[in-house]
Amino acid sequence: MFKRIDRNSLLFFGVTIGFFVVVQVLILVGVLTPFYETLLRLGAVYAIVSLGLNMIYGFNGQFSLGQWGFYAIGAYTAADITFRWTNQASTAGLTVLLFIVLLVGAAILILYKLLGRLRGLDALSAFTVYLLAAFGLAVVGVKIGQVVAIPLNSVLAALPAGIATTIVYVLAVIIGALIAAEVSFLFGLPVLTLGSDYFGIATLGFTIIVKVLLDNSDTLLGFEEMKGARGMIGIPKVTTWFWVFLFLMIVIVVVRNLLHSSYGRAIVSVREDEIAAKAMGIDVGHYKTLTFVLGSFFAGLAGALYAHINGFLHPDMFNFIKSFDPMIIVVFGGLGSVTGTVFAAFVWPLVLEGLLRQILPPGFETWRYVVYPLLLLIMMLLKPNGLFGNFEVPYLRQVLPALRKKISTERSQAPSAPAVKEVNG
Amino acid sequence: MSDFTPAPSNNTHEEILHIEELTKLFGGLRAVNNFSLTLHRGDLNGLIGPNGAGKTTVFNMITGVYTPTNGVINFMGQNITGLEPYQINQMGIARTFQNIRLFPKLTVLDNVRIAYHPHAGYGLMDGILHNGRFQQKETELTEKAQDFLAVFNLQDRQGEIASNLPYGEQRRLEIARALAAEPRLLLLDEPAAGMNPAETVSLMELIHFIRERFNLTILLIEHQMRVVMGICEYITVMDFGEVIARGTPAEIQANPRVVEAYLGPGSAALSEKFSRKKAL
Amino acid sequence: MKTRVAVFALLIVAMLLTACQPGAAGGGTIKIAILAPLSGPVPTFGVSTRDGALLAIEEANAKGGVLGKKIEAVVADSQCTPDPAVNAANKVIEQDKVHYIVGEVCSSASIPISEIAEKNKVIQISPTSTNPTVTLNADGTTKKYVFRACFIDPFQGTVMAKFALSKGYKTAFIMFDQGNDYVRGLAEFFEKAFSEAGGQIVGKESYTKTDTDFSAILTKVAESKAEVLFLPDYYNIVNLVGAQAKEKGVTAVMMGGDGWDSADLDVKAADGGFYSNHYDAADTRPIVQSWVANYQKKYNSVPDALATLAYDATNLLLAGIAKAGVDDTDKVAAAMETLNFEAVSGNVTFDKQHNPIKSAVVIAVKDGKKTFTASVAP
Amino acid sequence: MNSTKAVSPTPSFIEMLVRRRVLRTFFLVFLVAVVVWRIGTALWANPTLFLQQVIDGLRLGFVYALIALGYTMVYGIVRLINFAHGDVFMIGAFMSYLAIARVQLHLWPTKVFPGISPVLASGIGSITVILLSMAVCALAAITIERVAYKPLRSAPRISALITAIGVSFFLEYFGALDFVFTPNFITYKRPFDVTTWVFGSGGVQALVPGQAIPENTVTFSNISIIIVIATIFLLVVLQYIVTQTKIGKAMRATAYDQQTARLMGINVNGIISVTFAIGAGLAGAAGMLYAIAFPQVTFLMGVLPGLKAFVAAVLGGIGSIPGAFVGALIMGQAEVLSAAYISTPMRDAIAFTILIVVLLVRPTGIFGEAQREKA
Repeated sequence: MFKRIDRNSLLFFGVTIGFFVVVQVLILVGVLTPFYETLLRLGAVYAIVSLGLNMIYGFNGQFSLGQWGFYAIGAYTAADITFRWTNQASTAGLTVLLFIVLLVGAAILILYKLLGRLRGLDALSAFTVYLLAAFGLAVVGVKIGQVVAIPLNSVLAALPAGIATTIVYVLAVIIGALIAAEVSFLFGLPVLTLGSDYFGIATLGFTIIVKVLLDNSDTLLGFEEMKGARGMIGIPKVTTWFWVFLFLMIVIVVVRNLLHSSYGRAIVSVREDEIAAKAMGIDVGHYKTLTFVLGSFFAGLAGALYAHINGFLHPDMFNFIKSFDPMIIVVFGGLGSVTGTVFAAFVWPLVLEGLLRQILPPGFETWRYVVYPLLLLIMMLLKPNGLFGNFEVPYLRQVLPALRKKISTERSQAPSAPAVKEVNG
Repeated sequence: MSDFTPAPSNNTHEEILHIEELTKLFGGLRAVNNFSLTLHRGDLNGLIGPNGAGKTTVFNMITGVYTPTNGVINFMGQNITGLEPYQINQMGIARTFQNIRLFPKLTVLDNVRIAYHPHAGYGLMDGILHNGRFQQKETELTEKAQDFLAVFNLQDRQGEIASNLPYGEQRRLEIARALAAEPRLLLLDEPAAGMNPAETVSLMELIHFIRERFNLTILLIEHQMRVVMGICEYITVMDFGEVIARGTPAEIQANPRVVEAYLGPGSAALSEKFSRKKAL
Repeated sequence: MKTRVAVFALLIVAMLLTACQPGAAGGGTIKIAILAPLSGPVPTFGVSTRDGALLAIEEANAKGGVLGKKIEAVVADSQCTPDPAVNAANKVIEQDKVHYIVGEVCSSASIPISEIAEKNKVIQISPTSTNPTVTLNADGTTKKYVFRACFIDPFQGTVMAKFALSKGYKTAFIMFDQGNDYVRGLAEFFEKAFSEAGGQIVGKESYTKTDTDFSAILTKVAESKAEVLFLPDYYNIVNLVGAQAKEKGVTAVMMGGDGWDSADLDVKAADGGFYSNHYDAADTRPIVQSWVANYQKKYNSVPDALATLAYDATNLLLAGIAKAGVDDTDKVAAAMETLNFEAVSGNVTFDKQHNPIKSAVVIAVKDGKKTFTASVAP
Repeated sequence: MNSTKAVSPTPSFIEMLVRRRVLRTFFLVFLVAVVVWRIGTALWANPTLFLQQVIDGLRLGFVYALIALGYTMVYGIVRLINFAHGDVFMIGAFMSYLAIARVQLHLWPTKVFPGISPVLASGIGSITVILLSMAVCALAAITIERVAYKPLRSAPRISALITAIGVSFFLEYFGALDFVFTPNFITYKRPFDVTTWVFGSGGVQALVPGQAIPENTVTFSNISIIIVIATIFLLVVLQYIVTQTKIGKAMRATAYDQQTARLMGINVNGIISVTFAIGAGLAGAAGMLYAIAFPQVTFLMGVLPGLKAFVAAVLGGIGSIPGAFVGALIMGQAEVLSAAYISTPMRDAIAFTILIVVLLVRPTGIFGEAQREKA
């Protein structure tokens, strides 16, 4: 059993790392132009954000359109940190957000344990408690962060510029993802109690609210450097193919491992039948929240990576129309298929931005968005279950354990075969 | 309530389940009214009554799907009223459903392994990292599940998708899944529904078997009188949300109110019933 | 599985085919890319921009091209959104090997394009992006290869504020699209200039570009009794606001910027209003007359500000190339910095930040006609 | 995480807090208090201005109602969020534009009967145009349903949703092509002139163009009146169809249980098509009314009204016709009042916050039937 898994893992990592190396070499040699390289990086980012959605929708069955909102939160959070570092040589953004993340995160975990013991606590009451705690601790986090930033500035300034920026960047990406996760926890707590489509609409509302807030980030929220609807510039362009690939691989492995564990089965059981899951001792609310937070964490991660690709962020990128993109990718690839999601995430920008740009003749540039929905339509009509359905590559496939040789002595004790025998009524 | 003497159970073990004056209102509808019940260890009791009598509502309150409007449910000495269904399950009450509720797209093995989840024995981080602890516990868990399937003669089906199983096997899997969590009390909601006579017989044997094998207390709802009378040691009869009779199968069969409730009452009783219906 | 393999194979083949297209570098033509939002939220702006630029190229080709070479236009759709804009810019630079880009309309697309242009030493001239950061780096230095052909916000806002005061108006109400930096910039500088010169801003309300119902804001405008309603948005919003303002009994004089300039401006809705513009269509200068006539002949409509600026931008670029005398972007950039060119929108020179220095005109909309009322030099 | 074996006793004070849902109440009361305070102060400061805003909000709400009805009907019958509905609305607006500006269909009564009174003529003309838009939209919707949704009826629900998004994109960008509707913002030509009335202490009088509104008065236009009348009329017709006619009964049966409806001899496919057609017809009418009120048509005009109307339908309880109507009126008020008194840039955010809060309190919307999952 373990031998088989090993061979599959070996094959999987061999092929993927080979793919990475080939692409990297092609980039270095110059065969793969920045045009295609950008599309590949975008593909990897879409893969991460869509895998997050696939966790939420494909595996846990929660119809969420809020993924793009968390993507935006991750992007702007991480961008703000690296912006302050590169343009103001200040780590205040980093430390402040770090402490907010840590304090709020700790508070959420502690409160979750405490409130979980209360019998019959309704979601909105719990939400109020969390919200008050989060606000209070965020204020504390700002104060601590500002103090800690001063020594950290000099420490980082002493390091070579490249290394310092990389450290700030990696931390920024992780903090961006964590902030998205924490916001998703607060938002998800009351909203996850809603049924299917209502949940979808509420999350769509979330995406729109985030977009509106970003439009006014410089006036209402007071983040001057985000420049509201003018778009944020000056973000270092440090997300290379290496980084997106690294994070994508981590996400794939985490998703795969999680799904193949008891926790993954609990998550899937919620999708399959909530009531039965409850009756089997699965804390449905807990696993909905867990999956939603994890999916949003991935969205935030993807957003943070994305922010450093073009070095420019604009609220229009986080328009609600775009929030359908990850959903399209997930369904297109095959609901509940990790392979399909990753594949579709790479194909989608390559077709829409790459192929269609190349093959449409001059004068027909406006037809791109006429052809794309048609392709989507034909695809859905031909393969309504997505390109890959439930297919997974061997590494991602759940391996059925071999039957044990030792046959239970009680085996034949269960009356199983319908015995034809008269019984008195 | 005082009409009924306590259950003359053939065993005098500890009390497993004790329900007192349970009431559930849906809007103005009194679905269950002043329902009381006591189960002792090892009991195999039946809950019967015409459609809409409130039997499943009682189950749903015991398992936490509904919160009772009034009344107390004690399970092994602990008050479980108002707990979440998953908490109640983890405390040792398992159930099956009237219309089978498996995890249809998952394998037979996974259906059972999910029931083991609360006792998985490793944390979320172990699950994500697939570390040594995970490997060890997961192997244990899987072997346990396989052994368990073997008990129910389903081990050859472990890779099958649950919804592809024949009906009888689905029922068996559902019971197996419910028992995997090692409950003390099993609630069976019309286990024989939709079964042919042969399957029904086999089911009855299975119920007897699991009670002995797992040292269970069982409460079952059933419409097929053959099953109820065949295996239950003690029966509670409900009609319109209220208990109308209790007793051994023989007593119940002889009880005029039960016969009336089931087999067409006399004209006087009929009119009374209609007036009650209106009032509801 | 078979279909999957087939789809995948097809895709790879298609990619390879397109990727291996011989990029016709050098040769007998000079390629100019036109990046315009042909889809996305504002395709109508993209179409105008594309048409204006294409006309300039066509005219130049009719005169024998530039440096003796024919000019080839490469059009790409940049959707007014950063991601597609980046992809479009990468595509024209990598695949089509262009050295010159005209575009984009929206600042949110022009900024990421400018970053790529700067990195690849490709000259970009944006016809209509007014955000100062298009031509500036984050540290405030000027991007070497990036130019623009339009006014930046301070100029137009100030022009209209002065004009309003000169007409004797003392109170103004500002409406602006909070999501559009062009509109916001104009509104900001109008407010600043107007209040500094003694006027009073009696109200300020924002909306979003997708709004169509302005009744809530217009009720406030009517209530405030402002004399001027400053609405520096594109004509589509002006049409909607104008029509609703009339129904709401708003008597304030509407004023705006070059976004108003369009054949599609509803002259009934905007009646009595004033706007600043780059040129006056009735101007007797031959370049203006031939531009309006040629555009009308080719596209059967009156050119709007976007088309005009795209035309000017392309001509400025071509003049720069001609002046440098060689297809070398370093030299062309240097030549453009010292350019003095007569465009449709007047005589253009570039300042240190690669913004054009040119004068503005104020146009009055009255009784279905747009007439020249004043000219303002910077 | 799952260590619930021991349910520890909690202090009675906290238990009381939990059982009475004190925090929840506190939270909701706080939200409501903020809104009430804001509206109250606005009303106190200038009652006529407030009344004016409410009237404008009603006008918007009534248009949303027509679109929302289509969403709610389609959702009720096939459980599909028909994202293309907003674009059908756009088609309706364009059809009426083409009929009026190109063909001058609205002038046919005066051409055929030269002596007819102008009010009657423009009335009949406008009704003709509106009927045409409704017919075209109904046809478009039936086509869309047959081509894009019907083949997916047995597929996962999400596939149909993605298809709906695809159809929506297609309609928008196909419409934006030069030979279809063009990507331009087109000024809409109204089939009749606008008259604004001023209502104040001096009674009702028509507003002379160019005249400022007198103090303490409320204005409304013939457009608002037409929108309200047309919407109420269509709503009544719809209610009649759904509750009184055979088709309506078949629709309700299909919505309740498709399988059983089929067994009862109902042509389920036909009924679904009819539902799509009726919903689209209403959207077509809404498109024209919307364009008359806000005189501009463009290929993306359906996206936001469509979304808002959908939110309205959800707010009211999707699947319920009165719910859609009430939800739309609330949306109209929420939008206009938050634009007027809270924050214009935040108005969409506020509208959605209201939606989320309402859903948290009533998880299936205001008129939605509480779904109790049967165990």
